[in-house]
Amino acid sequence: MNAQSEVYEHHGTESDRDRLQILDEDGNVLPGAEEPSLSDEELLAMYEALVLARRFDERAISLQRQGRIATYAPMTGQEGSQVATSYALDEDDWLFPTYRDHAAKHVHGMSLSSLLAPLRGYRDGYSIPDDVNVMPEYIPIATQIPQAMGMAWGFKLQGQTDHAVMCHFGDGATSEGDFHEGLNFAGVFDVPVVFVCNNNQWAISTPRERQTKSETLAEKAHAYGIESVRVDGLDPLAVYRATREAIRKAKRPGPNEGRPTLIESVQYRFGAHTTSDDPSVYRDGEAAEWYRKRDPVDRLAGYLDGRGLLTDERETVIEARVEKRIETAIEEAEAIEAEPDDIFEHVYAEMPERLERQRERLRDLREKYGDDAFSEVLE
Amino acid sequence: MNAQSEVYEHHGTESDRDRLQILDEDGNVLPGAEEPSLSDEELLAMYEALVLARRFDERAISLQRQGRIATYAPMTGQEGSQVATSYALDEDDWLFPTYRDHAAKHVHGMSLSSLLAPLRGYRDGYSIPDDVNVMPEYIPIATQIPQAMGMAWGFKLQGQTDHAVMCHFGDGATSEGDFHEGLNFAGVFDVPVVFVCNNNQWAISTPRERQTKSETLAEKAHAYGIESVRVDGLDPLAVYRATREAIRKAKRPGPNEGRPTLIESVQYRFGAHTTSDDPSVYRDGEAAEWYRKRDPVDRLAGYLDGRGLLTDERETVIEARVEKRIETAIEEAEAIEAEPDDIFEHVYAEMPERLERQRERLRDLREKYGDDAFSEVLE
Amino acid sequence: MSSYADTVREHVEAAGEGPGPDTGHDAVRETDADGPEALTLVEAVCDGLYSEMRRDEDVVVLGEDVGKNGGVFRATDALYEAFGEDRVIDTPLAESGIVGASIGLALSGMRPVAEIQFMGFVYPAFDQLVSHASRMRSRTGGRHGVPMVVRMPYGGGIRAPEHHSESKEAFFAHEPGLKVVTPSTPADAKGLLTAAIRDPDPVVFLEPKLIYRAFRETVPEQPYEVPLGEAAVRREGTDVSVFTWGAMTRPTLIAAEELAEEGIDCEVVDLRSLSPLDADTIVESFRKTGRGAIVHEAPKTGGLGAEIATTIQEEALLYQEAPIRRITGYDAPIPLHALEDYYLPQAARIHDALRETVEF
Amino acid sequence: MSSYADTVREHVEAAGEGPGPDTGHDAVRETDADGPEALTLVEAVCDGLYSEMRRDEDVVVLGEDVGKNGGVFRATDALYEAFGEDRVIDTPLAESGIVGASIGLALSGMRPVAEIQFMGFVYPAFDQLVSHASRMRSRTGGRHGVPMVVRMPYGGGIRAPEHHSESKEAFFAHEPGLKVVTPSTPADAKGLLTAAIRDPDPVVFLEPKLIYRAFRETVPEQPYEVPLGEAAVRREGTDVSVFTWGAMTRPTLIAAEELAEEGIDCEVVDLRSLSPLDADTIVESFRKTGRGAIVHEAPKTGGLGAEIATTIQEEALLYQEAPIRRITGYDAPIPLHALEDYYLPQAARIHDALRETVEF
Ligand SMILES: Cc1ncc(C[n+]2csc(CCOP(=O)(O)OP(=O)(O)O)c2C)c(N)n1
Ligand SMILES: Cc1ncc(C[n+]2csc(CCOP(=O)(O)OP(=O)(O)O)c2C)c(N)n1
Ligand SMILES: [Mg+2]
Ligand SMILES: [Mg+2]
Repeated sequence: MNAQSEVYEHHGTESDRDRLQILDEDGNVLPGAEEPSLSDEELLAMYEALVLARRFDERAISLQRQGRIATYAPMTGQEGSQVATSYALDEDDWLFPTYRDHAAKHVHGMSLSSLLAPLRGYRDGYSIPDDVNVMPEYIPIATQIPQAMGMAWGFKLQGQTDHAVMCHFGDGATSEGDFHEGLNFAGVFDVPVVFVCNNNQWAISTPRERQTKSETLAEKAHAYGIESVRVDGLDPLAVYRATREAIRKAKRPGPNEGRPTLIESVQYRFGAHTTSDDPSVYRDGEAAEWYRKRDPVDRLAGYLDGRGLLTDERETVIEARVEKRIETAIEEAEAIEAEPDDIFEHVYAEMPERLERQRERLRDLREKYGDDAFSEVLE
Repeated sequence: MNAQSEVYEHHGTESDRDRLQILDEDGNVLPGAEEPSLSDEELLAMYEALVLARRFDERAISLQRQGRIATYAPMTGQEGSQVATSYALDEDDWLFPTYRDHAAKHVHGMSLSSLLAPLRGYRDGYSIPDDVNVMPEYIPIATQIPQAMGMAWGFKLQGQTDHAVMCHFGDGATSEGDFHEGLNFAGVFDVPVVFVCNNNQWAISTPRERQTKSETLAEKAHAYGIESVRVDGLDPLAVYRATREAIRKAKRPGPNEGRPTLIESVQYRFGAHTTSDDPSVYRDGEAAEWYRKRDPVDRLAGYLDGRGLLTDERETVIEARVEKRIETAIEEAEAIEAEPDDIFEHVYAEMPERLERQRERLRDLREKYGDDAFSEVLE
Repeated sequence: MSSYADTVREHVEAAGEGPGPDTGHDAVRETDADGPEALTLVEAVCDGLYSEMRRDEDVVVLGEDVGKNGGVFRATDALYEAFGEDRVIDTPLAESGIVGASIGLALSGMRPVAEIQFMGFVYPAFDQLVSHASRMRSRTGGRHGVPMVVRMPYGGGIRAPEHHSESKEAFFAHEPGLKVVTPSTPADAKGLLTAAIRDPDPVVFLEPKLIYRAFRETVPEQPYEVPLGEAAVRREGTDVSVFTWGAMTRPTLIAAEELAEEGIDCEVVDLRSLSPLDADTIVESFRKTGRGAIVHEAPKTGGLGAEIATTIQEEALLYQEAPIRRITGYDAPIPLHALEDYYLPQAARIHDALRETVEF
Repeated sequence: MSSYADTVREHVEAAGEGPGPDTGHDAVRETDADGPEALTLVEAVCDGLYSEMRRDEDVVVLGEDVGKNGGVFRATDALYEAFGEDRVIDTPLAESGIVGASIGLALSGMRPVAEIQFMGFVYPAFDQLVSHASRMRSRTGGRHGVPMVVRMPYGGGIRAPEHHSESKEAFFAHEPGLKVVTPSTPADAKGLLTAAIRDPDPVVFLEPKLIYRAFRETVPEQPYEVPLGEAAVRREGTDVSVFTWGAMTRPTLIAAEELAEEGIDCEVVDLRSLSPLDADTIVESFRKTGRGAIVHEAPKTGGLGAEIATTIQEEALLYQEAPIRRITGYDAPIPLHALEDYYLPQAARIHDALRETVEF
């Protein structure tokens, strides 16, 4: 199988396949398409979140190049879907993100600096504030799926109808057993969960076609007796509509409706898998072209422009505000200091004696040899 | 969810759903149905294998009651499908059975006594003869699926077009991650494997409806871009036809055909899950009724009778021969003797020193204390 | 010799008032209205589940065949009838799903008790256990604990089919963030299970199925905790300390009695908690006797016996008068049942090794 | 001190003639036509794969991103170009599928070398490894071995994200039927990998990614085996024996040099094979020095350090002059990277513990 040629073909076919779309590639509302009911303020806020996401991504990549953060997974091209899905959540809903869902996390309440903290090696960014319903990012692929399902199931069993759970994962994740087991449970127990498959066409170097022979990822839902929808993931309005509907159904299903939904949000990974990855080794840039013409930021801008909402002045204000927020976040993240005792904290609710003694030992060693002795493990 | 009421309903719906059938409940060929091309001898041999399976099952259950074998998983009601699927194999094809596929193993070459050996606690029954292409039975559910797929893939990669691989598993197995990963690989790499899902409607006490919300198990194949067929698993001729076709396709796929197939063989577990199980705790007998009326042994008998092949005399000969073979098999199995050194054999191709010393130690202890000292671990 | 019943009584007293006598659980325990009654280990597990489910409605039981069927060993017998299908839940056949779902249930505020039908079938869920349940608290900086219990029958000796007799407790004990316990008596079964369910952290609860029905013992009807992390000295002695757990406790005690007749006085310590280990009790016992042995079913290499022996030599080398012997399963898969008695430690083997240790 | 290069040379000689010089592998190693050349550890892995694939066409490589991309660490760099998509196979993202398929490939007569992208992601495949690959030979009474290698980078120190720095070799070493090896030098990487691929049994091949590119060493171009099951004495000494493996070998050797200046003479044994353990070399070294320590990255409790210490006290208690110390990861998940240097053993910690051991 030749990955490149297939991908090359595949934006052609992708574009033809049935998927929910509201905006055309320039941001005009497609004939017959119905816009979601969002106020001007909401639309502008969503746009600002998109701009923030794009700038954050650019900045994070450059921070990584400077050695100020570790390996980073960019989201350019995918931020439209991230922002829109999180906008569609109610505050009480829970979000299970992956390592790539920076914007989704931020929109649902995580501070920008907390996104950077783990990239600087601190778990502060995983220590979600009490009033934010966002789980730490999941790195082992697909493992969040049964957990998100389980949390949603728990809310249902407890009669807490005010919580739905949204679970993100990639196209690659659909090949893992945990995807299968999680979706199957969701169907059997009819739980209020929304699965969002961010199909960016690549799992590192593995193209979507090599992940599975099924035509779409959405249709996999059928095997679990749950509903699915395929949406243009570069169209923030379409994503918002699809997600909002799934969230509604999860919490207040109609007569013959099931609670869970699988959303396949069809996107493209514009850039590298992570800052350690070099996509030129395994793909050429052609497929990206098609998608780049449908850039979610530009498209929403076009839409707002068409509605007369996006003046130059407003753009300038947004850019400045975004710049400032990112700057502050970096400062905050860079101010975090290492606390070696943290290694031993929270392993258990109560620290076992053996661990206490290990902590003592490390304290003694630091006293005796100084922190410099720990500054670098030899390569 | 009320398991009983659902199962009660479900033979009604089951019967309506589309599944390949050749014989009606009395063994008459259905109008328009095409019989597979099997000679009289082949049909009679198949029938004898069915009778053997039925008697073996009865006998094994009684041996277990007498404490002569350990826990046994009966196959009554399912032997029609087992015998027919194995009949459809070519000798060079490989079989991956479960703990319930006694008849399938036997028809593909395993001696009857080797079926009993593991039940008496000896791995002799797992030590498949060199000229028999049957893997030892798989107990951890669904784990054989990626392995069978991998073996088939290996044959394809090596250009060995004379081997297909048949992999058995139950309805319960479709919920495991390994089912998903194995079928997905089969689709992506287009390997010569035939998956046979023996849907006997129960996974111990769990009814098929609680396993998954998909309407049929066959349709799960869609998620992997592979073909599937649903067949009346109590109709040996229909099963034979479906399997034979899948085996053909695996080894010699036509222009637009994929190699792998998922066969859902719709059956019913007439008896207990195993001899340790008491189904009356979790199901009533009503659903079984519908299926018992379609008993595969009676049905094939009816068919042969209709073709004038089954005289009383022949029935008597068959019964006597079957009886004798089972008797001999029991004698053989009961003649196997314990060889404690076996514990240490074949852990590795070459025995590590540490293991050699452990073997010495056990020999010493046996010498010192006699085998009686090992006769029973205390309860 | 410290009376076992005494220990239990202490714990019951320490626990204070339970939720009062219960009349609705006749199917689980045929209650003698006046007080406690003798249960087998598996009945005590069921009783423990029952009393915690009654006390705390966040406790749910889930797994394969745990509902209507009451579990393949009847460990959840009659719970379905008592608490209904929303609290005693038959799941699809998928262990990673079961444990992953349990993590999610715990995150939502419940206290799931998952059953894995046999230890040999826990591996599909290994990732969820060791990569997630174990570290949810530390990765979230303390916000999210995962108060869940994963119960599973383990060990050999019941003439079970392949993959049904595994004893791989060491896998779990090597994972920081998990607790691992196993009872050797009915009363401990209930008390440890109660403590496990109430514990804020994930607990792997191993049930020695060989002794599921081996003997009965008085098990208080009131809920009570046997604290996690505390070993029990089952027999006091002065010549050699034997450390064991689960089903191996009984043959060890038998060997100890045999040796007593030869004038060798064994101390038998039932660890109960395999993680965290009760190093204090272990080392204290060893300091007294200066000789030690470990009995476990698991393969020798990399088994917990190694951890115990190493801890002892770290803490009490100067007391050590003989090598610490390991009487364990061999470094081979546990064989099909015709040979399992040769594989598992039993009294003769234990006896022999202990004598050697004392005579060293 | 036995020269490491000598050892390699011996093995090469013992292996006899290889398949002759190769000219087509320039992308994997820019061959100096006249002889061997210096490779990093990860290049040596790639070279080992290359030379075995060339020698034996049954060898196939499969995993996530091993093909076109050449592996996320480039361990399979250029193999796709050299051998084509049927022998260097990009799989779907599914570890149980990868290992389960590999078992099947081995059963069909091939010699699969599967890559798991990081050790932290092997757990979905744990069942296929410990319940199947490990026991296929014994359950089939010897008919079916599973000659396969499962490679995976392991260990910390490279500032990787969560779940990318695990060191859980003890899980695999506790499973009878599996072999577990890890190299600490480029030449060993190629030789052990070659032996692993040729071995008739399944081998878990752990690659210490911290030293993937840490240094170069002459690696013969001819295929050669470093036999499984044999430890290497990296530094001879008389005062204390230190047992270690993988990336921890280097800080241990550094600590040993530092201690030499204080007049303490350390023997450093690189185990290379973690299962089966080379108990003879371990015990022999210990008998000579009477003092010992183990250095590993994995959490202390239940780590392989315990097995080594216990084996020593079983075989050589009478030589033991001090407790055997374990310098290891703590009983906590390895932290995110800002703190990992505090978690992993490094020279100062090793130094400190060894001095204590000698002064005991
Ligand atoms: C279980 C597991 N296996 C392998 C990896 C290594 N890995 C990290 S990201 C990735 C690709 C994921 O692809 P996809 O699910 O499509 O998500 P994307 O990165 O494209 O957003 C892989 C293989 C992992 N993190 N977890
Ligand atoms: C991984 C795993 N989990 C649990 C079990 C215990 N178990 C044995 S048979 C069985 C039910 C299997 O049902 P199904 O797949 O429908 O096959 P059937 O027994 O009906 O033929 C279960 C749960 C097992 N053997 N393996
Ligand atoms: Mg992707
Ligand atoms: Mg079934």
